[in-house]
Amino acid sequence: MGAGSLIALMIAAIAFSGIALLISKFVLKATTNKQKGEPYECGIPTTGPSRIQFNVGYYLFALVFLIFDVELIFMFPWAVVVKEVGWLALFEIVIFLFILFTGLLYAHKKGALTWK
Amino acid sequence: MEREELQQIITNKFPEALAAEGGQWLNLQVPANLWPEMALWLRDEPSLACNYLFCLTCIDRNPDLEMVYHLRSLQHGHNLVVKSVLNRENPIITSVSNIWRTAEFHEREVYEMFGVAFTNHPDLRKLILPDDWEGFPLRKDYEDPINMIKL
Amino acid sequence: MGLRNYLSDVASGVKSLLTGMKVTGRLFLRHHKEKITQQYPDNKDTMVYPERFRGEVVMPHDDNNEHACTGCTACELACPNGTIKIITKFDVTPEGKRKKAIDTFIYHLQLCTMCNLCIEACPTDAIKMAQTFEHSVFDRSQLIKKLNQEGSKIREGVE
Amino acid sequence: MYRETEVIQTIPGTDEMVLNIGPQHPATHGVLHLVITLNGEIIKKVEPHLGYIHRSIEKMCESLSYRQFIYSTSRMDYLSSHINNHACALCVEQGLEVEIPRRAQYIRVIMDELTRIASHCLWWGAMAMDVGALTPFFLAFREREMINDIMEETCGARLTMNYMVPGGVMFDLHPNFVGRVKHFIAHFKSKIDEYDELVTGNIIFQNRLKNIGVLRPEDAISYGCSGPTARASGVSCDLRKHMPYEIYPELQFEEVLDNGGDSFARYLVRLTELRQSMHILEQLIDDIPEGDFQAKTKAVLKLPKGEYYQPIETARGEFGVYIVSDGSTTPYRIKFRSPGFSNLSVLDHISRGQKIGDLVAIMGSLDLVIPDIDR
Amino acid sequence: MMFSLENITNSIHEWLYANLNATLALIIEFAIIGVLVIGLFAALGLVLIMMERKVSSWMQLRLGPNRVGPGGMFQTVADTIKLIVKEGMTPDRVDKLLFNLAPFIVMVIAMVVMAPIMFAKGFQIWDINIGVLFVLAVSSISVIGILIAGWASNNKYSLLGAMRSGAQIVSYELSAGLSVLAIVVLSGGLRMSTIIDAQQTGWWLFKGHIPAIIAFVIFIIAVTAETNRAPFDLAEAESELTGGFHTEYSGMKFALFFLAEYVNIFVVCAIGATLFLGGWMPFHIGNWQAFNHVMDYIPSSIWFFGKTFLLIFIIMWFRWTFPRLRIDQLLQLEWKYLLPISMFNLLLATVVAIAGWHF
Repeated sequence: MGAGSLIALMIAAIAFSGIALLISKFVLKATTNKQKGEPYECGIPTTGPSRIQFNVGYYLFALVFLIFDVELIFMFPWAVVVKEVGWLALFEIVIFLFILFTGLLYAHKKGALTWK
Repeated sequence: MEREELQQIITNKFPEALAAEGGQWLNLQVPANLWPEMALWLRDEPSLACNYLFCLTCIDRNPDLEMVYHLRSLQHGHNLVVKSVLNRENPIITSVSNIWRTAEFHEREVYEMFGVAFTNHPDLRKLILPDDWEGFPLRKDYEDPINMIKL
Repeated sequence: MGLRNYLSDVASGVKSLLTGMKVTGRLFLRHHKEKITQQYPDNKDTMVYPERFRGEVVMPHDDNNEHACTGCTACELACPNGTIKIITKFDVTPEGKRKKAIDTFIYHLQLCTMCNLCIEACPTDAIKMAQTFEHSVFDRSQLIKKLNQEGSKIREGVE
Repeated sequence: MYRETEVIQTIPGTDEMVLNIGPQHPATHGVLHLVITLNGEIIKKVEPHLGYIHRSIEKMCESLSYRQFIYSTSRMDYLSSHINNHACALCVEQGLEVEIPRRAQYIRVIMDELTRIASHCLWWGAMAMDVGALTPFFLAFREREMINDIMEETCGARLTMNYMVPGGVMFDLHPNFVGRVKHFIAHFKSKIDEYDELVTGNIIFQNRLKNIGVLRPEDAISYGCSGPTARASGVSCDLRKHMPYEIYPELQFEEVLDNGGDSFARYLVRLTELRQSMHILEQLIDDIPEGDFQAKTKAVLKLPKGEYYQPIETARGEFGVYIVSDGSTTPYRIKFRSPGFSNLSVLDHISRGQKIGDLVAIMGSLDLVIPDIDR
Repeated sequence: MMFSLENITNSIHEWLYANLNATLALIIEFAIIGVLVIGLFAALGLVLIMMERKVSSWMQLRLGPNRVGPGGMFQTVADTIKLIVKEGMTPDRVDKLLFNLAPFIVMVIAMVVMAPIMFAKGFQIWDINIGVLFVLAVSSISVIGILIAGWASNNKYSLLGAMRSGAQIVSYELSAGLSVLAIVVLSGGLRMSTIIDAQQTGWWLFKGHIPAIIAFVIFIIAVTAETNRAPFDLAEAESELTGGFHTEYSGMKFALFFLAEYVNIFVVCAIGATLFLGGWMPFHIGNWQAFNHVMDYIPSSIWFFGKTFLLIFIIMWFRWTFPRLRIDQLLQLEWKYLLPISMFNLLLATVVAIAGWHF
């Protein structure tokens, strides 16, 4: 069975969630009031906006991840043919990982991996 | 340190401080304007070293208000009670929160419960009561017909 | 960080985690032998009520519908919350003397903190603590109880 | 004349955010309300807002007699209600100058130490739960439940016992008491090692607590910290040693001190205190003297005019009862110096620059009981 | 073989194509798949939540649910009904579109990831030739659902939880990928069936020596983190952020997140079972013909689900034992420990694979 099954699965997921939500919508009549619509913050009205500029700490990891993840993708084709290529493959991946590892060390030295 | 010795040292330096008879520990009555200077001295004088303020409160001695400071020296192990009488209408005393940091919270509590204003306090706001509370609940003349039930 | 330190860090970390997992694993295997929770409404028949447990104030009556309360209001004075209210009346004894007795012994369970001071104060041991504890009701007024039974009177010889 | 409440607002364009932790939050153990200013995960400022469970016990006590007011202190620090009651009883006795029978002193000290163990057990479970481990909570309750059962049998209640009265204790010990306490000691000794295996040695737990919320000794003194919080910073302040009451001077035990000052040191101090309390119990339980359990006191107590202060070492630190008497049957003014109030005031100081997860760990290690703080 | 899912699927397939035209047969097959997967989804949700509650209660010396049905078996059914009947609130100032979209995204990802899983011998939705890569690629999209949920909620707890989850999931993606790569190197293929066939003579965990064991440990840690399970549940972090990214979700919308979380656990454990424990392959010991023969009689689906649930149990065991990590420690664990170790481990696996040191 081919890629069509993915579409079937997606439709199934959407149908499942949609039907569940619809049932719950029909089962009861929702009432609203002002307090109900407040964002939950331990019962205290929030001060200031909730969507704000955020500390760079989280994004540094995302940046480093991006580099490593792309490199990881390069390794998949290699992994499939390791056994056929033999020792040369080991040689290649040693160089590849060495460069990656140096990158990691560099990021570590630069303090990108320390939470600020 | 013995009580008499303690009293000797303090009254030598501050003759205005009056020691009261009786009680568990040495009781001193000081004027409010002398208190900040004396508080600093009590903490820093090596022979006294009252570095631990373990209780700070106020008593409504109708008509006056009386601030009570319980001090302890963790080095020497002696205790000391300092009191200062304040005017009921306009109770003002200098904050000791820069000398003993614990006073910051205790003074905020006294401020809202008795209405004593502490000058030089870094953040004198209501701590326990709601911000719009009126009156000083721990004063003897406080009346609240709704929330207070007389048995 | 030397490589040796690095590896010993990893090893000691993994070891501490495995020790923790050993404990929970042991608990998991032992779960059928030891239970720390009770199946509350199910075990009502087998539950042990310590005789000193303070659940609510009751006034024991004997078979002749007699109690030991003289209406001295010691308990009413001892109560910190105003839980007890005693309404007294004057009975006329056969000899023609007027004698003080209780008309109604009102007990506000909703105010009671089970501090036991009223029991301590009672000179005639007329009231005691019962071991009940399920006091929830839908209407608060149901918690105001009358402790002396209808038509009851004071036991002979209790002064 | 007085400064109005400032409303803290986020400054637009900066990445600071004001977050309310509590009053309905799993980590605040009740109704503590903290307004924290955050930069990302880093805490810039913590501001406690109190009063959600303030019942004005001090004002209430002004209209209660010297026998009656004791029960209300059980409701303050409900985890060490025995010790609170004990302090009140001692303070009244100090004014009345009555001699407490030796048996009553033994019973009181045994009860105090049992309460301390129960309180620390609950703290241990709650602390582990704060940092994310849920199983320890139930293990801690297994032991705490045994103590509660013992208490229930002897005192008649599980939490708010009101067992201490001026002059002694309310009832004599239950006949089963000694046997059950001995059984508990034997049981707990084997279980306390399980605590270490499951939580103390765990590398995640240690990393969560070490070097977090470091409280230096001079700050601990200045902020008026007491109990295990201060002792973890190396401040010797155990009132059982320094201002001994009852039969503590005759007992062999050590004041637990640690120099770390961080959350892990506070954790270790409490855990070691558990063992010390067991040690005290072992010394006492075998030879409780015979005699009265209550001294004879008048029906209506009147304290002579004057002021009485009685400090006592609860599970959380120094609890003080300050009674001002005008010679009548009710106190003129009562002040309760609660350990939690001072310990809470240090929270802002030690949690600045830490992360949200650390704040929760610090609060856990300070062992705050909110009714104790609000009173 | 007495009972084989492969035969059933094959006969249905043949019958459909013999009796109907190709397009219709395909559509009907898709419909069957859809219904089956939805059924599996619902069943997994019910079973896993029940399992979680029982495991946790037994580790905590409690009884666990025991009121609804025999031994409390239908407790989760009752919970589901409760969640359906509850109101799915949408707070006032949320981004309505994204807020309602997020559960769908998470659900779609959780379901699509099921495609390459081999539930039994020859019983698979799509034996995609890059099976493992597909799972890694698709499962990492679920972080978008969490980020959307956190951002749209207009709630500070949610936002913090979403941010944490973003940093966390992307990080652990790497070591999960590298530990999977070690097995790919040993097996020589990305296709699920290739990897399982390579374990005909023994599971990689046993015959792959040290690199496979290290890879297994790192894989379990990484997927625990990727599925936001304790001790890595920083995105929810009950004692810190109350509910994290799903603070504002209630009723059925919350139930969808909850369900997706448990299905994700199942999926990653299924992948773990496939890679390290031989998927549906029975347990064989060398030349013990009789023993191996008995093992062959156990249906392959039981082998698969047994192994998967073993791994799920281990992950639950983690949850009820360990305290939660802090965000910086979490990232430190990944970048300073797991990633270098798994890089090194990949080299080790390569050496083992090329030298043919595995059995």
